[in-house]
Amino acid sequence: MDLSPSEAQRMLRHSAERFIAEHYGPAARRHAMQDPMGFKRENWRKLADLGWLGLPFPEEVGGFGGGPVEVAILMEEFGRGLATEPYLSTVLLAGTLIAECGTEEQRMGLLPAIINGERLLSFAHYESDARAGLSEVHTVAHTDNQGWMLHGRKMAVLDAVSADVHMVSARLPDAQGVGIALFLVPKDAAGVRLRDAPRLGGGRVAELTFEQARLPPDARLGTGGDMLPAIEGVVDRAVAALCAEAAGMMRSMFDATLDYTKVRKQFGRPLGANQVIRHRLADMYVQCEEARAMAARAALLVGADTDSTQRSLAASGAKVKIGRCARNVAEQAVQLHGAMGVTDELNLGLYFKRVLVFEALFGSVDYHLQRHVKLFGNSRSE
Amino acid sequence: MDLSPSEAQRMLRHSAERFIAEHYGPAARRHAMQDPMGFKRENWRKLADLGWLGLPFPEEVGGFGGGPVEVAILMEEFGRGLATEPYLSTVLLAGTLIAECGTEEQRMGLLPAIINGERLLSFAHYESDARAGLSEVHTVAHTDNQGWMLHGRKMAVLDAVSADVHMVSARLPDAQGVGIALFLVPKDAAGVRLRDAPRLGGGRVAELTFEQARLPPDARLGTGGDMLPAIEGVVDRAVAALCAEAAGMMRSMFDATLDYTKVRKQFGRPLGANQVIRHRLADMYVQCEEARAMAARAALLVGADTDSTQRSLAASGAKVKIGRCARNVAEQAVQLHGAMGVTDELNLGLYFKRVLVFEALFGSVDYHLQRHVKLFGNSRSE
Amino acid sequence: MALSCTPEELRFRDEVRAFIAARLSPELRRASSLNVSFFSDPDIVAPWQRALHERGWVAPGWPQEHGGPGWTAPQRWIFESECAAAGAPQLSPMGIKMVGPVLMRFGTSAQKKFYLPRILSGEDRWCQGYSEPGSGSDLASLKTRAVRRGDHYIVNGTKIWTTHAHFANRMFALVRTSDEPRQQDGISFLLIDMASPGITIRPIMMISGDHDVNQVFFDEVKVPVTNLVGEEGRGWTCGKYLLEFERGGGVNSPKLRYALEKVRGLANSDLSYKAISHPEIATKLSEIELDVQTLEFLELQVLSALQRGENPGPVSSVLKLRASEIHQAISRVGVEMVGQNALVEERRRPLHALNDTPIIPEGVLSVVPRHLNGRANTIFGGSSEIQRDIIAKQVLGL
Amino acid sequence: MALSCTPEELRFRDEVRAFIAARLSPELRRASSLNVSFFSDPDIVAPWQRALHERGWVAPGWPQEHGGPGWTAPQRWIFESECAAAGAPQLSPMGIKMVGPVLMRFGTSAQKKFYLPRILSGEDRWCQGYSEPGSGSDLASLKTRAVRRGDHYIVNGTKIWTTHAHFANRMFALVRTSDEPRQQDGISFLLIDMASPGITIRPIMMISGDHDVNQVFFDEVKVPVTNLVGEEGRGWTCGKYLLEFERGGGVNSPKLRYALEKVRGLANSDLSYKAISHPEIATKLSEIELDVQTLEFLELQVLSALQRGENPGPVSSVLKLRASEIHQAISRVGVEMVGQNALVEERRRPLHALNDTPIIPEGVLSVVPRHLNGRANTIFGGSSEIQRDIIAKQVLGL
Repeated sequence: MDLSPSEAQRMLRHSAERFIAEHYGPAARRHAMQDPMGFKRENWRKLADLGWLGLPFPEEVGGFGGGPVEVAILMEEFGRGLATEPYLSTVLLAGTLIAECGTEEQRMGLLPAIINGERLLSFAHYESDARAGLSEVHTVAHTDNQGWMLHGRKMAVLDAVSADVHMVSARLPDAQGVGIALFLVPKDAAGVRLRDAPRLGGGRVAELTFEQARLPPDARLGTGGDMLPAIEGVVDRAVAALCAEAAGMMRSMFDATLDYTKVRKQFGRPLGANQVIRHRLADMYVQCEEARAMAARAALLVGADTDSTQRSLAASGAKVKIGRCARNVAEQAVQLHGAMGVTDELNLGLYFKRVLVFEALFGSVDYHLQRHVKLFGNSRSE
Repeated sequence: MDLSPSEAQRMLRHSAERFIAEHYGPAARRHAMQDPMGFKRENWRKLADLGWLGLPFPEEVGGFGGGPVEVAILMEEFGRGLATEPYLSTVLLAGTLIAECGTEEQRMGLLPAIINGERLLSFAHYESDARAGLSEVHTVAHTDNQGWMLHGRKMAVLDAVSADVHMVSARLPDAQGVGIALFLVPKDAAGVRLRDAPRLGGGRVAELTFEQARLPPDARLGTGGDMLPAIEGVVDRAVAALCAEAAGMMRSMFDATLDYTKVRKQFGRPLGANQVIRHRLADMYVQCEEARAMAARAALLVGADTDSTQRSLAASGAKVKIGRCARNVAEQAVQLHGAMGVTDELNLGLYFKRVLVFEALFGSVDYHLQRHVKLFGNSRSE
Repeated sequence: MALSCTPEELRFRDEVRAFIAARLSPELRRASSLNVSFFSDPDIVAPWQRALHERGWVAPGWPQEHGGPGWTAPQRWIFESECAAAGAPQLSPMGIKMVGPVLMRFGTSAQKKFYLPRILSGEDRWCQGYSEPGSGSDLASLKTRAVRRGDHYIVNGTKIWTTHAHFANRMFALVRTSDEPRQQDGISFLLIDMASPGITIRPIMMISGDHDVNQVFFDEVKVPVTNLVGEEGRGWTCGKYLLEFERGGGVNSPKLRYALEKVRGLANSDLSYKAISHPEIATKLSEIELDVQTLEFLELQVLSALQRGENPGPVSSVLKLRASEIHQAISRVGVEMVGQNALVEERRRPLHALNDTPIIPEGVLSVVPRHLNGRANTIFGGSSEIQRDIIAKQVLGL
Repeated sequence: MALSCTPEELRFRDEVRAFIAARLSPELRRASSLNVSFFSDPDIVAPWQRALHERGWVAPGWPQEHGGPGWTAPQRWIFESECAAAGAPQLSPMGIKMVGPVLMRFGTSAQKKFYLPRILSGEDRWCQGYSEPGSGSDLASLKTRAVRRGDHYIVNGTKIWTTHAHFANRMFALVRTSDEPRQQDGISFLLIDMASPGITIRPIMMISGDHDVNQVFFDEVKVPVTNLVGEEGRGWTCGKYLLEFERGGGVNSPKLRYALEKVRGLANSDLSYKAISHPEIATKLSEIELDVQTLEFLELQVLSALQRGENPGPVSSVLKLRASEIHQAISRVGVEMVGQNALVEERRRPLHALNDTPIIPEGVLSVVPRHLNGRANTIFGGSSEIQRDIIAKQVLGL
């Protein structure tokens, strides 16, 4: 039992802090938001140069061999800086699924290109409400002699506009009992339609439609079998990573608010001289500390060698606890900034929106609370 | 549309205020709590003299012909004074059921005696968790040539120790489709066992056991038919009355706390000079006003000539809203009194306990919230 | 005490309903329901105000001598409720509920005669010049200065958070005409023509991307002395009167009920994947329903007191505090219901005039921007912190 | 970073478990689980303290030279967790965690030699004389006076909220020995024999009916000068040191987890009619579970920092604030679960020694009194308001 970070972990945090401070100032951020891809490609190359695109991948494919704890360190700093790069989509979702489930050919073909920053991927899975869970897939894939035909519609696909390849989940209606399969779909495959829009607070989001989209025989990820358990594992770890990102965003909002209340004067004295505001800041501070602790805990547990129930409990638990804390810190940060807080002139509004994004991704606080209730009950009756 | 009280309603409030001020000082209250009956019989006689024991009964039996609005006025003042008289049991529950469902003989035999203060009744209905609803009755009544035999166990019977007659709900296993019947059980009937205990914050509560208790043929209330709808109606109105009582308790706690924060000094100035405390008192004030409004609204609607859904929605809605407000006002009142707040030396602790009693009676906030959800959905899909 | 309508009240309600059915077009309803700003766009408001003006129903709270309809308090309530329930655009309060009552109370007869009819007709569109950078909650510290020169005041300074300054042709403003030991004593109440030379307007974008508020700069702006309302140096009195009228004069719950019904409609529709079927959503909607019912009842109590000629007491801060919190709760549950559709940020305006199909359904488009803008509910018009200060001081004597 | 135990830690845990299994009798567990006071009754504590004393495990935080076991921070955590999970009585902190560390830091070698072993053995039972009527949160304004007369101080005044004064044979007290411009400068730290003539104790009943705290009166009480700890007039330093030690020195989450498991057991039993089957109860328990997990992790982070010789920073107020709130949330959901059984008020004590059958089951008896007493969690030991003041000042620099 020792929760102090290792020397390598301290160094990673230090570099991430420095990188964010250098590349994610307010001006650079606004600039990145204007980019039709939602981020600046040169930043992505820098992430590759720093080795971070390979952070969670095994060393045999050129990765760094890090785990969720290292990912959390990076994500927390991404959150502080409101980075909009498709790290989640390319590395943590699609990339990790390739690393875990891909054939040797797929791993060797794609992972090095991901790690060196050449290839971007999206993860196209949801088709309706996240409350329905991860098994709710109606997109179908038919096979014939020439390969695969994909038919269906995916919503809320993050970073699809910049992706070279979409990883798409689908059902195989003819085969029995294989559940959900994953397909690697080149962006320019026939029958693929992309409708792109700005994402709340930065980045892009899209709807992807597949109308009898034609795919080669080797487009299917892996060598068969149901991908749902792998998807659930990757999404649990993605949730833990988003929790760390949210903890970083909270800290930035808190710091900005604390500074503001020390500087801004009303009735001849700083806002922070009001006891109501001091106490509210104290509560926000407590929630920031709580969020950081819960994110660290989730990172430790989703990476630990435990059963999937413990992993999912850790992820859902963190999403609930941090979701509540982030919501309150975001709302209070806006409130304490007064009228300035509801304008587009500060970065605060972007953080507020990103907290909404955090809540919406992979299921709301209430969804994860229900999931926690169910899993916790199961874990004890076993 | 006019929410101003009538002249008669103003006068009733005025007399109730005066009565409470005269008879429910702290010393009198402690004295009443020592009484093995949980209240002072002479107070009950005074309530009779003032005509209040007949308040909701029709004039034909000697009552005042008042409705839930008048009852709410009285109950609010009872709440302010933390009265422990069995008004709820005798008048609002058992008495009202007799008035509504009794035979002519039962009405004429019992209501005048209730109104003049001679007879006290308890209402023995619940057998388990209030969440199970009002239809959860397992006590059975068998009939033969000599009358009735009652068998079962009732919990949480308010004021049973002082009751001359218990009104007891039971099922008739042999008859088809009559649902729940009510019986008038004299306190000294054979086979009736009473286990009495102090009630939280004043008054008494008991467990009643019936072991083949023998009752005369005319012990059954009314002339047959399922009593459940009548019980539900009476309980909805009792809930509205308790809501008014809770609003009165809240106001007393608030007033005591406001006074305390003005007088009590810390760090050389009154507690109430702290902005955090001033704002908290502002919120408590708002909640007191909200509770009063919701109690008045419930009183108007449970007495209105609407369908049972609207009546139940009003009662459950008030229980939820006032339950939340009362809980917060009670907790903050204790908190703002500091160490004194958790001692038995103030009346505050009694109010705090009575708020717990309010919450526990006839189902918790969560129970009524679920009930509201269900009824509200039904009321709109109709 | 009675919560139900009298037969006359029911007849009046039917009259209002018939008027709305006849004059509120489906296009106007749709546009209004897609409005996400605090106030509606003038091009939505104008046709509705014309219809109301023809009927004499623009200003329910005004006395009949100035063009009000002469309604009872319950009638005003019924009118507001029916308009809100039908999704009618909200008229700008700045003429009708703010400067209008000030002019009636403090204006010269020439001012009343000139301005009041133009408020009713919609010919004048007003904005409010109160807040300044550094003088938000602490309004009395304002610095915009008006110096008397002959028959004019020369105004220099800046106002901020000026809603609809870019649509308005007139502003009522608090300006400093002298320096007194008590800051409030040097303030005057001026009416300013927005076409005057020397006025520039800087838009301030809201976090949703909406343009509602502005900063207004005054550079040697000439204002005729006849545009002074009340005495010089007594403008604080006018300003306070207006704030009281603003807070206590209106009712909030009809609008809240409309917002709640909209979000409940969403919960029952496929747009939210029938979110109502999830207990956490259903219970939240019930809790908000109860909060709205409570506010409705409190507001009706105020109306009953007013109708009986009684003073409802300092309740306006209570109503503002709760209304703003409930408003936020409604918009928040809306965001929860639309799930991942909340990821899409649509910044183009107005939403009713988009000429392509966004990737999320129209019924969902307004949910996130309304939530974002709604954060200002507890900030603008006296923040929740200020309201609690007022309750503690004025009601509780703390 | 690792959340799991090392093999040595697992071995230690098994050792602790074996000890508890051997020495903590079922009667003691039952009595302890029916305890509703802040501290356990001495007659429950004494046998358990004797068992721990034989093993040298009374004071996990003390250095070995004074009789501590010399454990690592994780070992202390494991020990606390296992004791709490087994429902062992809690030893009084007033000797072990409060006056003990003060004596180690500021006491003379005679004082250490005399008092410290008697704390470990349980021979001395201490109470704390800090608060006075009118000097609660504002401790420095205390008025109890000690005047030097020869080899003695003569003490006059009164202390209040003195937990277990009626069981204690000794008190450590802050008293005023002089009047200085800065109130703190005239305060001294005295050890007082509770058998001294002139001491009277007035019980103060808690709202649950429990007798935990008292008011203590001093009427010309003679205290030998040798009972002064540290220098005269420097008692504030000792007092502050003790408060810091009190807040930062302990871990709260093992006790909270025990309380949560108990209430979860209730939720799964017929005593609450299987309240866990109701979604509102199940979700509340999950939310509290997450709060406890968070606090556990924060406390483990502090232990890790201490273990590495780092200063964990001013985190004790955060831990106290959250622990007290979580404690109240646990006891509150317990009351909700027992429903109408909460109507019964059982004021007889101790609950484990009732000699008749109450009308509600034994498993429910302690629920309401524990909730009532638990309201003091956010008041005693520095109220939540004081903790937030401390965080704002010491952590945030406000």
